Amino acid sequence: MTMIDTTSYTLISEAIKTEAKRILTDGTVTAVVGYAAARRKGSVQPIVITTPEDADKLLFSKGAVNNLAVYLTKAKKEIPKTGRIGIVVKGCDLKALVGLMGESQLKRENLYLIGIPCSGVLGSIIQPDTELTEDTIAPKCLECDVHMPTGCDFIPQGAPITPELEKKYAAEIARLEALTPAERWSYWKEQFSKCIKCYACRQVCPFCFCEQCLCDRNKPQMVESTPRPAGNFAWHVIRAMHLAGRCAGCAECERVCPMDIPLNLLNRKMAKELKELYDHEAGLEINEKGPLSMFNEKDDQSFIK
Amino acid sequence: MQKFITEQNFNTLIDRLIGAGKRVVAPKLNAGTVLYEPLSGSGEMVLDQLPRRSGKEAFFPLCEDIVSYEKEGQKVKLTDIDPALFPETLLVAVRPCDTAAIPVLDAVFSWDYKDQFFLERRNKTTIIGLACTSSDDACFCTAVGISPDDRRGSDLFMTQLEGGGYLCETHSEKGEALLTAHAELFTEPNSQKAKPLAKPEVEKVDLQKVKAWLDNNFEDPAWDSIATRCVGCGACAFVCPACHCFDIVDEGTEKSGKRRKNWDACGFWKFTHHASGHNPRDGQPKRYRNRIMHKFKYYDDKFGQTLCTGCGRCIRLCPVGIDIAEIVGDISRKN
Amino acid sequence: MHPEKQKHDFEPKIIAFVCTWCTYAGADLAGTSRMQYPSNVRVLKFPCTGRIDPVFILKAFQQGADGVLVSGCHPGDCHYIAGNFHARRRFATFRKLLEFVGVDLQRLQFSWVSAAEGGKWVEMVTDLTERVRGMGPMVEFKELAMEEQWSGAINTEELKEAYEAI
Amino acid sequence: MSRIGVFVCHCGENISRTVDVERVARAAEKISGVAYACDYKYMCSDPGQNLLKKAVSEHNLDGIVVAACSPRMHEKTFRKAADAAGLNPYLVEMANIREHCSWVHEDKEEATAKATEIVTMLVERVKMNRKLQPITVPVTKRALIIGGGIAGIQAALDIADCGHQVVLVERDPSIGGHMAQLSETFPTLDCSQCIMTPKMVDAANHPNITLHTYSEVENVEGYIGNFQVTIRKKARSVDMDKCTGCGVCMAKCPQKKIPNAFDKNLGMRSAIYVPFPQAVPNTPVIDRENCTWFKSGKCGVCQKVCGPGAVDFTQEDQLIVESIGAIVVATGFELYSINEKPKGSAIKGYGEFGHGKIPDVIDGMTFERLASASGPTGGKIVRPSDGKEPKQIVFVQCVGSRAREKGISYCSKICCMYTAKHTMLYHHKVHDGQAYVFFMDARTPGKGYDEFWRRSIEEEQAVYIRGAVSRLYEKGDKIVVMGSDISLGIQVEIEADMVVLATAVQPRTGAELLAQKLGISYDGYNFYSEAHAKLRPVECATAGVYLAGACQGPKDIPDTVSQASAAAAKVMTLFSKDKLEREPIVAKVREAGCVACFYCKKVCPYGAVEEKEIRDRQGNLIKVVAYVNPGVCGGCGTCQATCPSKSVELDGYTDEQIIAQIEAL
Repeated sequence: MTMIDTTSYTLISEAIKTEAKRILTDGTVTAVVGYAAARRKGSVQPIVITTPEDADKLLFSKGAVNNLAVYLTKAKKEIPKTGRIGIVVKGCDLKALVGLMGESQLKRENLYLIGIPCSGVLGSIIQPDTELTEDTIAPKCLECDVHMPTGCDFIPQGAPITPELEKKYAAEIARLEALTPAERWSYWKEQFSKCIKCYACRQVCPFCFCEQCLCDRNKPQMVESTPRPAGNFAWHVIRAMHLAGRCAGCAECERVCPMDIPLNLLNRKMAKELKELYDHEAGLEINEKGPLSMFNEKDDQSFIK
Repeated sequence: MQKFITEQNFNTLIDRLIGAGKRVVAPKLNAGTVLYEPLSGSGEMVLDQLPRRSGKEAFFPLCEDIVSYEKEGQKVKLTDIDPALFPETLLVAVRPCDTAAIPVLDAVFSWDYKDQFFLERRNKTTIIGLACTSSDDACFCTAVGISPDDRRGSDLFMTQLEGGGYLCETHSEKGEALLTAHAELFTEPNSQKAKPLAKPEVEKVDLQKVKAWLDNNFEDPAWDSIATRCVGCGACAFVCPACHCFDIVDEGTEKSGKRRKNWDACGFWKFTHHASGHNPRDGQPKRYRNRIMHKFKYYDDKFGQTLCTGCGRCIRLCPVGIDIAEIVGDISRKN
Repeated sequence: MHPEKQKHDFEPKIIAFVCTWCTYAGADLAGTSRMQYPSNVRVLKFPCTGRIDPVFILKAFQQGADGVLVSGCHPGDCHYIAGNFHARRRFATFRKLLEFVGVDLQRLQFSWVSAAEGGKWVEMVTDLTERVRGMGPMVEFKELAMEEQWSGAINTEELKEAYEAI
Repeated sequence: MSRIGVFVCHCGENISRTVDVERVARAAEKISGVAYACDYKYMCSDPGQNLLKKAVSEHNLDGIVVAACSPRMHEKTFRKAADAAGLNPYLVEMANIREHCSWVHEDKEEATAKATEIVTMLVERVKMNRKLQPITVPVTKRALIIGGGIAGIQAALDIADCGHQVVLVERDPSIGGHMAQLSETFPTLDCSQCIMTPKMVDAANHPNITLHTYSEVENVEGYIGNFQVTIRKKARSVDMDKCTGCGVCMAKCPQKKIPNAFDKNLGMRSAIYVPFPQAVPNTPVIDRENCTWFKSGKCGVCQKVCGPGAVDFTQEDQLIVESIGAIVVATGFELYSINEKPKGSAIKGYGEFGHGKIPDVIDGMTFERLASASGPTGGKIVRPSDGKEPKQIVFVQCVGSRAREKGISYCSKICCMYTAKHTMLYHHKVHDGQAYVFFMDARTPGKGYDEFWRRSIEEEQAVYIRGAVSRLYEKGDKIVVMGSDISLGIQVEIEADMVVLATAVQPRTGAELLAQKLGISYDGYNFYSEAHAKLRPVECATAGVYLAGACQGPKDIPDTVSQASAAAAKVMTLFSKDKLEREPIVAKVREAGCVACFYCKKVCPYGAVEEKEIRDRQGNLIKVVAYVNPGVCGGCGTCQATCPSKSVELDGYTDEQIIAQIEAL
């Protein structure tokens, strides 16, 4: 079992504290969204600080799993959106921020980005004091191509240590693709039947920034809101469709699902298809138009008779 | 009444009950997740893990139909669901933190309005509790006055013994009836020692002090720092053994449809959203405050109990690491 | 002239989402030309394929459709300049998603049928109807619609009967 | 509860033959919310409509489903009837049980069942219909005509005569277009210049017409009734106000050896020039590419000799913005070139005709210039190579046209007639000459056309050979034309002095660029597309833009003039009211739900979506939302399908209506 070295996180934490203190003191930002320690050993929770004194609470660790970008979207009204806001971002989180900028939700000049040279964080529902290994690491980290974020305002010293590990999503997608439609149907039916419609997947998603989700509407009711198999199925299909071409791959939906539904598989599958169809990939460049808000006259239409 | 049952006989008992057409609900693996679900055989039981959701579903379903309608011409035909037809159920291997929540639910569903749906299902359910022998750092039953071998809510309570098998103890007529009906599977208790109980590493919280602070601090800046991070999902409420809010929704088409009772959660923005568009709880801090207030003050005001049994599910599953044990602990230390 | 009509055990429900300018007009042309095709199809008219939301396709299956046809103007013919180009990407993506969750794509047909292609409309509808007939009913969504969470399920025989009698 | 009326039409026997209409009506009665249902022989007849009107008031209907033919046929009829009965017309829907049911199915049981279901779907839909009011848009009563050929001039004169302002934009230094280049016109053989130039002068002198020659449309914004058009007035280098048109500058210009495109490069012109003597305006323009002053900074003769001091080397392109209510596009055509495959063209060249490298193989327009009395040869028909009079001349039809293998499948429509005319002109001028015509078939529909064509054979001695030309090659100073005569079934070889190719009519190069500016659609050849081939032949799908002349497809002069007048009539209809009423099938934004991701804006084909700020009374910004300009919105609904929160909704096709229809299945 490969252990992943996260000793650099201690120095990174120190650097975050110092930088947060500085930007809050000199008025560069009005608030910093970051991570702070929680009660359970090794556990971490998001925090919003507005005073230099609170900067000492900030840290980065293997438990810093959240994508904090969600706090800057319109769906999160609790954080004042006035002035410039500092935010601690891993590479995956940064991709989401970039996506939000492309969708006119955020402006770069209103953000102060503290990028993390990240070797990886823990997976879903894992005791927070567990060591980071190839078994406990979040599956998204195995596919990460932005361990070292770029274009940030501040990046602490430190080089991410990223051993070559087996990628899980690609293999799982390939496995499912090889099944018959009926087998895939029963796989997803079983998974979706667990869904309790707590909407944690939606609430943590940086791209679910709609103030009124289409699935919350009842006139007309586009999706059955009851957590029955039929409504669950429709919800997850529509969620995946709405995120197609937008999802930045932070896998928060999958991490937070209390019923362990492998939601990111759907998102990764869509990403794979959009890469194949339109050469689209979520990255660190701001694109005003996503793959589904533009077209090329020569787009593939082999499926249309 | 106290009796002993071997693991094998326990399995036989389960299989017999299933064979007799009873619905036996126990922790079971479903697509990788342990949940209380109906068994098709005793082999499916998973006894070493706390299920992801509590067993309250057995009498307070995630969603249930109340009435259905069908339009025919200009007439509407309504069909009520008759609670008398609900199935007899055994809820097996329920952890004390889940069973302890059952009297709490009983109280609220049989208060001024008697909820026929809940009560009928509840009456038809026999609950077999199981003592906890392990815990993790999210468990905090002892902090809120519940023990890993708490008998509250159980008709029959089982304790694992060192040498295998369970010590069974009846706590109601239902429990005794079950034991009597299958007496041949049980023997008299022996001198075997019980497995050591779980010991959650938490301090006991002075719930009176918590309530006292809540009584006076509806408006307090602390709520912001506690719950600004809340993203407004319903995970905490839906995995909680004691949360019992529901929503009535009508779903269907012009032709036919159903009125359903679905779980609801006070974390949702829609929970208090008025038809006018106004929302008195206009932010997550206010919504989360309601969760704490309801659990440690409002419910106490009404029923003299706390609406939290310390199962720790919401702590483990909160997407943003909100820790109710920490929050309540902090409050209890305030003046 | 017309072959003896065959009786089938299973008559699939086919829903067609079409744009008003090309395919709807093409279907009109099939009518004015008195072409014959299976009566299984129900047509929903949209201004443009660009208006067709993937949710509608899902909804159609949920409401009991055994096959869905989506048809609009040929590329370059769009009355609204580019609606069908947007639709093309949207559906190319959506069908991949449906395939991944286990919907057999044989039940979902996309086509370009112009106002002049009455014959093509007939061909599309006939092909899909016959293909879906061969596949049998789309049981997946129908079963899903009947399923309940175990806790809310009414699974005593008496209640089931009473319930289904309505 | 709704009170829907369902009216099932027999359509004589068209529907009732295969659909049991009475049963459909009885079934409709049973649908919840249906207050009245009946069947009737002809719903669209006056008594049928009266039945509907009566039912609206008697049964207090709040929605109507007419189960009859296609809505494309009679939706307007029944909506009008409902309107007359005081019911909002948008509460009427048609269930198509004729084209989509009775005509395509034979089994009465099946067809009746299907018709009933179609009616049910539409009943559920109509329950969700909302009352809609027509959208009114103010109209700027000023038309823009793009292109100053006969089409543009005709449209401009018609509109201007009606009392409205017209802005006429022409790319070349003079208006006149192709018609000014022609010698005589079929079928009357009257002189083209004689009938064209007065119109050009009329247009120039008309008080209501503003002429922008040597100008191009740079940008078009806005929508029907309210366009903002930016026009680039290219630097003429001559002050139009000062110039008297005396022509001294041209006479003195030392650069005189520039091939004149107007004369198909047969004649020469100076660097400061008017393309032809009758040009309107008669103001020269400096061809900066060939002018010595602009090339080397020396010369300046024209400036020195210009009495009024009109020559201005410092002139720059000027951008002017005009407010416009309607646009007529009349950009005309150009002829296909047989040269090596034209750049960017899908059309292959004609190697078998010499790829344009044989000097005495010319196209029809070159022949026109040779035959024109005001042309480079003064009307003498001579060979471009040596100036000799051709005694044997071969005309080849359908060069490019109707040649799918070359990339064009359409008929260019005018060639048969102009070739007949050419043979006559030739015969008139070269009495001892012989004209041969290779043709596939002669297409001569039109008043006096066939008579004209016959005259060319019967009286003017043209020899028509039915068959194709396989090869041309030079032999001495002759051109050998090899072809087949399929009537006689023999190979023919003619040693010709000159060959005239009737090359295909094509849209102007770059026609698609203008179309993109205007937001109008065009076909695979770049001809502009009309909204409906038969019923809306002069309108574009884009409201407020009309088509005239060969830019829409090959046309002769009478057709072009007719279409131009038709387009003018459409413009005048639009201008006859101060406000325009539009079908209210447009998208609207539900501001409460809009999160300003502007996906709608990104996909809108019309650019109808704008960003709108919502402010409180103190002026503080509350939120930014999308706003759909109802005047610009085309009503496709792509925005709604794209909007993640469904906060933009297309009236007439709302989610509620569609879902209700699906749920009725």
